[in-house]
Amino acid sequence: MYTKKVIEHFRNPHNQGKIKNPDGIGKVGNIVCGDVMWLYIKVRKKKNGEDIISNIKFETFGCTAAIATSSVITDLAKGKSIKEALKINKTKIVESLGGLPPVKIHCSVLAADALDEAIYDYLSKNKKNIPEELKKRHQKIMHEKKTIEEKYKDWIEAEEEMHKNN
Amino acid sequence: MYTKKVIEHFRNPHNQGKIKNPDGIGKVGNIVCGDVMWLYIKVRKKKNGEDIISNIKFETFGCTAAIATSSVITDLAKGKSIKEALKINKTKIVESLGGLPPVKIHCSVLAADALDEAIYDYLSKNKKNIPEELKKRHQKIMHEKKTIEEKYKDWIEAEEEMHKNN
Amino acid sequence: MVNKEIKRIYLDYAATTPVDPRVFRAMKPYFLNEFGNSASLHTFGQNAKEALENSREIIAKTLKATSNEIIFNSSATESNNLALKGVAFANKNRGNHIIISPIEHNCVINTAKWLKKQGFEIEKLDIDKYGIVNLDSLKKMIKDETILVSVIHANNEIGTIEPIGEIGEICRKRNIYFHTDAAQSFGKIPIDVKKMNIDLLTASSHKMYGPKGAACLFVRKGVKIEPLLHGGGHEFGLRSSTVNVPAIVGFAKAVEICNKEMEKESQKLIKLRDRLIKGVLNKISGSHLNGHPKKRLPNNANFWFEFVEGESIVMHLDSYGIAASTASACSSPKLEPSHVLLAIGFKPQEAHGSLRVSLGRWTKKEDIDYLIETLANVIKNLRKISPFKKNVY
Amino acid sequence: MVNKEIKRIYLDYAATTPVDPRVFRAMKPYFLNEFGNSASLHTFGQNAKEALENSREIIAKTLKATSNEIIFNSSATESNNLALKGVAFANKNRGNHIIISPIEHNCVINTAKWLKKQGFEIEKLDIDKYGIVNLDSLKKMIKDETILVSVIHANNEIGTIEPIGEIGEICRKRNIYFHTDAAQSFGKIPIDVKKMNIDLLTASSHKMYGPKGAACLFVRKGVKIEPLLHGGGHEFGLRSSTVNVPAIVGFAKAVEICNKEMEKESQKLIKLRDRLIKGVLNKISGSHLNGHPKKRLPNNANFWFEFVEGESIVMHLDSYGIAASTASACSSPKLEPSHVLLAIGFKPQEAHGSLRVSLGRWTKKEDIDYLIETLANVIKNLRKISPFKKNVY
Ligand SMILES: Cc1ncc(COP(=O)(O)O)c(C=O)c1O
Ligand SMILES: Cc1ncc(COP(=O)(O)O)c(C=O)c1O
Ligand code: FES
Ligand code: FES
Repeated sequence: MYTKKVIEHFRNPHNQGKIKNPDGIGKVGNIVCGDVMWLYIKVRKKKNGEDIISNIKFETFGCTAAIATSSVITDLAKGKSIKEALKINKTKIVESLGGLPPVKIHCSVLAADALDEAIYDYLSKNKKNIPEELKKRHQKIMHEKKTIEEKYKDWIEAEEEMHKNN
Repeated sequence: MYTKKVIEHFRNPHNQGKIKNPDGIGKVGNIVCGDVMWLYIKVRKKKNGEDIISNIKFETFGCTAAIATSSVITDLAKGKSIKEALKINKTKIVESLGGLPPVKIHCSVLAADALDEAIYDYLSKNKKNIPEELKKRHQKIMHEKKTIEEKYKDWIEAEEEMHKNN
Repeated sequence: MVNKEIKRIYLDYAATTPVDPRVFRAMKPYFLNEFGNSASLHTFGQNAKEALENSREIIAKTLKATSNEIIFNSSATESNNLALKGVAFANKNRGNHIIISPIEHNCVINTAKWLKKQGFEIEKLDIDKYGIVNLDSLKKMIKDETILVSVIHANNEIGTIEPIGEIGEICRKRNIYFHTDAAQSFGKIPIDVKKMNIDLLTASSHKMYGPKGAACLFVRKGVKIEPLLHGGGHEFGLRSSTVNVPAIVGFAKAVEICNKEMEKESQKLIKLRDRLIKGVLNKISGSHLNGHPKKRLPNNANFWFEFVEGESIVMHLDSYGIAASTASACSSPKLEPSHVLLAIGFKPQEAHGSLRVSLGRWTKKEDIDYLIETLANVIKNLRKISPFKKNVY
Repeated sequence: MVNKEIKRIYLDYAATTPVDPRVFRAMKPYFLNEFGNSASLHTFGQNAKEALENSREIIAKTLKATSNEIIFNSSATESNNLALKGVAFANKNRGNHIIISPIEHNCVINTAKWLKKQGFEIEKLDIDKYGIVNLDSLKKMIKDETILVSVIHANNEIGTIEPIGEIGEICRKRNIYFHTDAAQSFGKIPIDVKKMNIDLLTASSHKMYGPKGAACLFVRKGVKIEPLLHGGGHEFGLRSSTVNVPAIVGFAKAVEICNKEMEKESQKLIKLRDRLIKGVLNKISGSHLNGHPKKRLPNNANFWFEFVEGESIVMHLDSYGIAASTASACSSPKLEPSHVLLAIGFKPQEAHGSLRVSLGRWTKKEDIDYLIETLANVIKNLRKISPFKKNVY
């Protein structure tokens, strides 16, 4: 079912965890099966003025594929400029994992969405120019997110509560 | 499927063949599957005036059960008085064979019919009194026989032709 | 995928079982020497036929049925399809109302759905939080048009055992056919179709150490039913196809073994099962038992773990050599949470973290202890990655 | 029944075959070690899944199909039921007319009869005295409402091979689905679903040295078809039931062997078959060959003998250790003569005396010679008891 690469990432995921005071967070949920992925990024400006993703971490509640795609997208995005990072899509993710079962493609979409959202969060917080396409994607994702948030309301509330108390 | 007894009779049937100048012949056919059974009897009067079946032979075109029931009915009838012989029915035949598969019960009916017909033939040829019940059975059998004769017309004609020429 | 050297521990006996070596030995001659078609007249055929009828007798006796009430076929799915469709179509003139439980196996649920499309009315019984059918709801639901009630004997996911004797009695009194899917229970707990007033019963070979490819449907004499497969008229005209004698011989041998060993085996399994349940609930916070605490299959334990997803649990366990299963949405082909867990009142996210452990003939205490320990680690690690309140633990 | 000491000679390979020992060896691990449910996530399951998909690939390649066009199930009967019912119900909107040959296997004939009851129109093609379908009758019969044509590839009784390439071409041109039942031909003569324009094809394991309990239906991509068994959605949603992996592995192994050995084997069989036919026709007066003299399966010989009944022939042969079969009325469960023999113009009494001898992988020249000799005696003895003109011989 899963490739060796998927299993490797799943067993030893890269960049798992939280970033304190992140520059951007992407919180997305999968309306298909109900998994949840949170992506944290730190952004640093390079000498040439480019925004670089200097650190990235994930927290995922989901299947093998969801965890593996989370792990691999952090690898793919780390050190990339925002512009480059926005080019990471499901195809790239699936390729980097040596393939995914058809039924699991949506998990890779989720990872791509999470990265988009984290970048959107960073850009909007910092009042930066947001590419048209990203805006569109954001709207679509926000729409889907509502369904998921409804589903995990209790858990998310408890979590947010805890975050505050920390 | 078949009992040992059935197989024994089938492999080494008793009293197979024809009787020249028989006192009675029963020629019956099975409308169900299309087999044909001919039974020949010789009748001898005993000292006490009883009619005794002194010899009996069969010719059968049919399945294992048909051949085995033919064989066993000759055993059952041989040496019996006409009156006793008329009591031989399918139940007795089936019992003597240690049972028959349900689908093959009709083969034992055929054997019983053949004996009835042979006796009927003997009685009517000799202008003897025919029991009411035998008359009824004869009528029923004649009715069924037609269907069969139609089926094997060519063969029966050829056979009768040959009998004549012998 | 997994390191070849690792010891593999099978704890998914509810999905399928290995063939017992004694069963394999019983089957072998029917592949190679006595391979005849049981419909053939010759000795090869008659020997196969004899083996077939002996097998039928063994299974009939076990169920307290008579031989010509046992219809062999290829799978429990086929038995259930035959039971529902066969009875529905043959009894159309009597009515179109069919009652099932909401925790039937997919093959009953989906057959019922299909029948609905053909104009039948399907109604589902009420159940409690353990999955036990509410008998009052059954009594109320039965109406003049009701032709069939189908309730699973023991549920394949949560292991809950239904009061089928009571259900049978209610149905018999109202003169309605009662079918039970005993794929999970046959061979594990006693069944008596007479005492339990069962009219149709599904039993499966590969859930009880027999081979795949054999199952049967008990059809009480006199029950009106149509065949599903048309053809040569095998199995009393109710299931055409050259009869799979080797598999059926294996099925019967498996039944024989279960008859002999069931009592001892179930005592052993209940002990192990309870050790597992206690161990997990004690060692792993945020863990819960699904299904009835007492009225459950001797070999079934079903849990849910907060804040983690079942497929990942199963995949991690597998990397430690342990085979178990989950009913999480992610693991289902349609990415939907288990209808069984939803029916007993689970929220989708709760169903997401389910794990089924099913024990069997070769399960040892060490296996259970290894599982508990491994599972505790796996859950801990998955919670570390989970965005939800992992810090609680 | 038979003396245990007697050597038993199997000449009924068309009814079923023994499992080739190489096939048995290939299956064995999947009973005992790699017994997992192919739907399970863990290693046991994935190993079974891998074996399943490899098997699918082998069979697909052999037919010149692609893997996802092969639906595994339990029997040729099931494949044929699925093909006819599945296509009929899924294409109701396009029409209700189905064309079959009059010499289909009972499972096609009886499925068609059942469909007729459900409102479909069934029409039967013309055939000649050898059983070969008249292509003109096909062309004329096709109309706007026609949704399916089903013609057997090689007949199971008389062995005649149909021009399915031509039939396929005609159907493809008219845009009508074409199904062929290749239960007797697959593994014995080459099949190419692409070249032959076949849309659906039935193949069976236990007719080609594989185990009973496995078969497949090739369904060309894009063909609209409904499942017969509803449930967990196995086999691309077209055949629910835990997949019978051991049997399927055996099926695929059997196919592999046939692929390798078919050419040599069929040459051998044709020689033996022709030796048998010549021997019987020469030695036994009043004997006739049924089916086409040339266009016939390499392993099939079918005779009729005047004035004797087939079941008795078979039973006598059996007492000499020879296993063969007949299509006489007496041997059929319903005591009716074979519809195949009637369709090629036999009178019922002619059908009464039929004998099918089907050779196989382990048939030797000595067996054939022994059969001819024994048969001559058996026929002689039966004619002695027959009331018909026995004295002619
Ligand atoms: C041509 C043909 N089709 C279908 C079948 C049915 O096969 P099964 O009885 O294995 O389902 C057979 C075998 O009897 C056959 O010869
Ligand atoms: C209760 C129950 N019914 C039916 C089935 C279907 O069995 P199979 O897949 O062997 O047809 C299963 C097994 O999956 C089951 O557990
Ligand atoms: S997280 Fe649900 S399928 Fe991947
Ligand atoms: S003679 Fe036809 S069945 Fe016995």
